[in-house]
Amino acid sequence: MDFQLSEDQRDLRSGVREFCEGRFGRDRMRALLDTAPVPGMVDRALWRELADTGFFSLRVAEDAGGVGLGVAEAALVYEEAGRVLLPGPLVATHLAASLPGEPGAKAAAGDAVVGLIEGDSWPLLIEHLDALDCLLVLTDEGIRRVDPGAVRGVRVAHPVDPFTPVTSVDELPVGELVADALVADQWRRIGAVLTGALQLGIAGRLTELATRYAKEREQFGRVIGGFQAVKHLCADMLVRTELARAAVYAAAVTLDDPAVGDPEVAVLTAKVMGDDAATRNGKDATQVHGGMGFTWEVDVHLYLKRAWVHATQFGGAEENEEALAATL
Amino acid sequence: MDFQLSEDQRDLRSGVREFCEGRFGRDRMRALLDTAPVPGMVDRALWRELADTGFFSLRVAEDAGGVGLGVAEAALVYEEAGRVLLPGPLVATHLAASLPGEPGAKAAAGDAVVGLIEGDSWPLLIEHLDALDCLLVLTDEGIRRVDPGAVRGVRVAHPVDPFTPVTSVDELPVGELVADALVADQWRRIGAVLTGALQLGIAGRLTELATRYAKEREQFGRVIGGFQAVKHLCADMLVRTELARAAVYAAAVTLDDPAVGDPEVAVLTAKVMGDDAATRNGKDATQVHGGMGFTWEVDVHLYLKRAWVHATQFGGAEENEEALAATL
Amino acid sequence: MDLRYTEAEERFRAELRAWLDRAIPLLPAKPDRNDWPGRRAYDTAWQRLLFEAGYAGLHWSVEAGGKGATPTEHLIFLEETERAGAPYVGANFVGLLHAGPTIDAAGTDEQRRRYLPGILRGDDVWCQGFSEPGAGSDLASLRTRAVRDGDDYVVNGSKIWTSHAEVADYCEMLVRTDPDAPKHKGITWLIVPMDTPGITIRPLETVMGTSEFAEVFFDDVRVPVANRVGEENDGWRVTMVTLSFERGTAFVSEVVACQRLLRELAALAKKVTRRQASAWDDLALRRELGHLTAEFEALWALTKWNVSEAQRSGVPGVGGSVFKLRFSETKQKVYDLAHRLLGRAALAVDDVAGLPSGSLMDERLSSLSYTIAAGTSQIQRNIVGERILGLPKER
Amino acid sequence: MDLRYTEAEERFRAELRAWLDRAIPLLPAKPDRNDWPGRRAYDTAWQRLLFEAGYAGLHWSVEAGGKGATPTEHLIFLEETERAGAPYVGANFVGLLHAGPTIDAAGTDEQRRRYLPGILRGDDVWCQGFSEPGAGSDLASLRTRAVRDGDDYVVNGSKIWTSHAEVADYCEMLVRTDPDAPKHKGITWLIVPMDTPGITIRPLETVMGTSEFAEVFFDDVRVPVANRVGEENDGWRVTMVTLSFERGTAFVSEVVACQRLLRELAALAKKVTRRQASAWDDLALRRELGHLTAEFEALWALTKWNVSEAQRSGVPGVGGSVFKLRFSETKQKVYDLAHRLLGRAALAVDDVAGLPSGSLMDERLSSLSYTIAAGTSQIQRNIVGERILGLPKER
Repeated sequence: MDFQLSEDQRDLRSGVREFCEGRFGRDRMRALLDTAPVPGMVDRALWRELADTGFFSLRVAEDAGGVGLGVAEAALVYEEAGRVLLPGPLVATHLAASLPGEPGAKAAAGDAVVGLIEGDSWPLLIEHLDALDCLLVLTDEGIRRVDPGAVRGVRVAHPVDPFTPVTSVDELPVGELVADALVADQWRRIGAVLTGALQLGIAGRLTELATRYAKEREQFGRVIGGFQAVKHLCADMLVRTELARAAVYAAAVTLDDPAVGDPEVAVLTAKVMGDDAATRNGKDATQVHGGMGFTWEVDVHLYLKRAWVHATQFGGAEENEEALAATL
Repeated sequence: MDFQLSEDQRDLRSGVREFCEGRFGRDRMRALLDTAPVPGMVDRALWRELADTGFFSLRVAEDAGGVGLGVAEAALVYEEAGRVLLPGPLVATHLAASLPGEPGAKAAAGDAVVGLIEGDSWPLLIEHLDALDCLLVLTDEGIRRVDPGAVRGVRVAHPVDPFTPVTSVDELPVGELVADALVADQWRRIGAVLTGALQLGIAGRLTELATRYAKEREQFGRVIGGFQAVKHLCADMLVRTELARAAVYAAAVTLDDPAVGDPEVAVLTAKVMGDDAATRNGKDATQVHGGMGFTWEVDVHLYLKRAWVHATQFGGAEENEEALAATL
Repeated sequence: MDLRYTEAEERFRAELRAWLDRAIPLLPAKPDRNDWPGRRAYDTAWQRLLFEAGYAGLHWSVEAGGKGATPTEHLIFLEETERAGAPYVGANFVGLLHAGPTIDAAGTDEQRRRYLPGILRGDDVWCQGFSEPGAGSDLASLRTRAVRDGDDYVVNGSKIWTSHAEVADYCEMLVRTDPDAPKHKGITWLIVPMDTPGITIRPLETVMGTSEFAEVFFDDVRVPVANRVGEENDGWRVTMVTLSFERGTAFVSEVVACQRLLRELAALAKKVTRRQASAWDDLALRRELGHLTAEFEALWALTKWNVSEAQRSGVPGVGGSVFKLRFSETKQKVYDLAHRLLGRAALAVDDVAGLPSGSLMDERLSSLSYTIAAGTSQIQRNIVGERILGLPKER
Repeated sequence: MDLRYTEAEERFRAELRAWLDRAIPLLPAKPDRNDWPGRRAYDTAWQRLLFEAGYAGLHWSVEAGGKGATPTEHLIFLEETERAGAPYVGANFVGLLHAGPTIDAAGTDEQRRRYLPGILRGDDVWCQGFSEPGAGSDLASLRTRAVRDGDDYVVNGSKIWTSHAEVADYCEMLVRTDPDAPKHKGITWLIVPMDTPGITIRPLETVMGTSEFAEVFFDDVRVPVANRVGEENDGWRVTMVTLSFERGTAFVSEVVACQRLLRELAALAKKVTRRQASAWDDLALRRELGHLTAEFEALWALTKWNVSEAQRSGVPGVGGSVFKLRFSETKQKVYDLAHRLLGRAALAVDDVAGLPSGSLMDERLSSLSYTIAAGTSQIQRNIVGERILGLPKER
């Protein structure tokens, strides 16, 4: 057993971090938000750059043109995406890249932006619909492919996360079946872990933002991070992040090698702990920032709002906890 | 509206406090526990003193030999009883004093120690059975009177609260009906409020104990109450106590004058907030005391254990919260 | 302990209700949230109605033009206006609750004559210039300077979290007049007309995307010495007097509103289906709603306790921080529950699928500020620990 | 990242399991909890069995007589012994986990020869004299004095929270040898034979009514200078070296035990009827159990993370406080849930009505100490905030 990053994994992580910070630094993130919003909030140029870096083809076999890595490596990559708040249906497109034929190939190459939705969710809200080339629907019998252009709905004027536009839909076209129920279940698991990885990245970044502010901001003649009330908020944020990290990485490794644990328990745990860390850290980071945390110009709220969005994807806390209890 | 203690009520409170601290100070409390335990943990001499002070006859009409006061005054008295950890079935005997005829008169006079139990509770555990002269059972049809001597059960060797011995009983004798369902419901309400008052007294005393220790104990060259982590625990204890106080007093006043509110909501609130304040303060007071809080010689654990016992009487938090939701 | 209202109080309530029944239907449509002139007009029109009906400055002294009502009458007023759906105090907040009482308590006769009637009639809107970017929790460390120059003070610096700055006539302001004195000793309280040259207002966008607040910059702004309230360098004490004017009624409307919200959430839970079952079948959710019901019932009782204490003693007790601490954290829990109840609808700050996600998510975002604004929960715990329990101050 | 055990690790586990299958049934009956000589005999007999089977001092260096096992092997050992229901380290704790490693790291050859074999064989029991009534969280403020007198130190003072004091052969002890030096600089580490004249032991009763701990009083106790480990006044550093010996395995048994407990509580919930329904029908309870399942699954993953880190680097990471903080608070939540599940049965620390209230309520009481013992949660948060996040130290 050696549950630490391998040298390759460390290199992968630092490469992706460099890429993310370089290509989607704070200025570009803010510009996309404030000055140059694009349809469905998916920047096509950036999307292709992500594809070139292997975001979507990471787990596609090398002989099929992919990178040939596992869920563990994907989790490391998606953690970095969470850290810089990369927008768009990243997990859905990553999953779609494993589809056979053209749909998979286009997703892998960044030529298609792919959305994903649980068919029986209510209310039916589809993220990034205006940017989608393809919409996949998870159902009991498998995965159905729907033409996003045929989906009728009402675009929500004020999405809670400004980077995640949503469209309210009454009913979905039936679409055609492109994968069976086994694949759908596998997607649900990988999707939950990668979304947990996004939450991990958010949780970690929020810890950094709060800690940095606590070291800079002075009140009563000293930096506020010297007061236990603030210091302990930051400490709790770090603890949540490290727990989520262990849970997400363990689940990813377990999906790659199911013999090392119970994949179901591991996946549910990764999502529960990731959601918990990201959303609570968002609350605490806001509190550490005081009044500034309530302003649009400080990034904390953007992370918190994204965390709220991810918390509804691939199973919310309540249903995941119930599913975990059922394993006892 | 004047929701503050009247002069008479302030006098009553200070009189009862003086009595309690004089007759059941820490030494006598510890002696009863460690050196001179008595059957069922009810000290008969003390019981009669309590009766003489009006603990049981407080709400009995003056022309029936009682003090003729209301639930509001009873709540003030029981808060003081909670502060000094007075043991025994205080609430049950107080309720029994309102029964007509000899049973009521004996309870009021302190000649009878009366127990009370919800007939359908499970597991069936009776407090102080060895000390009881009379056991009353709350049922759907009313209140039944049972001969404690006829109750067969197993005395629990290690009750969680050393002042509250319990006997595990499989089945109760049927007994005779002594009051109807309306009276039973009124007893449940008054019992909940007076038990809430005991919890309020416990919560307040725990706040004092923790605050006092925080002012005395030094670590790292200063008293620990100067550290925010400790100071804020104490502050939360005070806040819980004051919320519980408002809730318990308001419920008591509402039972005396049902026109001023919704008695059901007020009573459930008093018990929920009292239980919450006493049990959480017990936990926090233990934490403030550090290692000493884990020792038998510091009183904190005795208060916490009593709070745990009261939290199971006249409705636990979960059922009371469900009942409150049903009022929405 | 008596929770029964006196006959006079009941009469006051009955008359108020009767008036509200007549007045509310006459209100114009609510202005859009970002229409500041519209909001000013709406709020001051309501104040004018109150003035004409004899309810303006209910809790102000008679000498100041108010009604000298008791704290209990003030509580009844706030409770009934909230239940009736009357407008909030809104743009009149600073004038009625802060600036007016301060001028009454510490101003000159001339200042009282000049400023108080406009507040009561709804003619003048005030804003507050206390907090600064560098002085939040530590308000007394404020650095906006005022230097005496003849009959004027010359003010330089900036203020933050100023509501209604764009539409205000006056600003009540704390400035530093003696930078060498201990921080609480060199502060002065000034009245600054908002049309004075040198004032710049920059809206401050919140996490909700709204501009509830502004930053206000002062660049060589000349303020007559006659606009000083109280003595020079005595502004901290002047401010503290006003803060103690609150008499336990600060959160009356909000507690009443939260109690209504809990009923609405219960109704919503009965309507919403989650995973093939009514959300109301979820015992955990019901218990949580039940617990919150207890919390607000207790907070309502505590409100009456604090109001009665203020009524007896004439000054409020130390209960303000106790109340604020618990109330703000509990109100956050309500919106956290609402958020979870909405499920995926929480992705929208607009109503979707017949669910009230618009208002609930907007308030959910707003709720992040409850434990921060007007003294963070951390500061409140310090106050409770130090001022009530007597624990040593932070070093 | 690899969670798969190597072939060597799997072989180690298989051999251990086979041995445990044979050894466990041979164990005598567990002694009564207050029978200290019986407990010593039971615990040391188990240590002797381990010694004979080659498992004693698994994580000790080979030079010290141990097996030089990797942290992963140590994890496997702790996991398997817990699953098999083997005795805890008990009376051997201080010797195996603290005193032994300290002597190995900082002692003389003579000290190693003299003291280490007895620990490994289960011949000698050690206790710990670190904490004092006035020095808890602030351990370095300890005041028990040792004054040099010829070839002896003369020790005066008292220690608290000493487990197994009544039956220990030796005490590892921190004493102050230079009262004028800064507090961390005047401390010395001593080996004190417990039969030295002048030592008095007073049991310290806990909230559970048990005597897990004792106070130990030292009255002119003469300790040979030869019993000093490390240099005079260098005892703080000596102790810190030992504390870093833990390699991420400190809570392995407890995490495994908590995971089993959750399954037991689920089984209990399926059995218990509350208000006409199975407790298992209570969605709130199920969700809480589910959340705790996630917590312990994550804590188990974090254990493997920390162990792997220690295995790679040879020293443990800073994760100890992170783990301890979350683990102790989460384990408290488990017993809080158990307490609620028991309902009125929680009035008994004995089994009633077929419910396991005896052990659950005993642990419930014990759980109060989790967030206090071995560094309060408040101190752990300071450590995480200061040492990991780099926030400024308390002034």
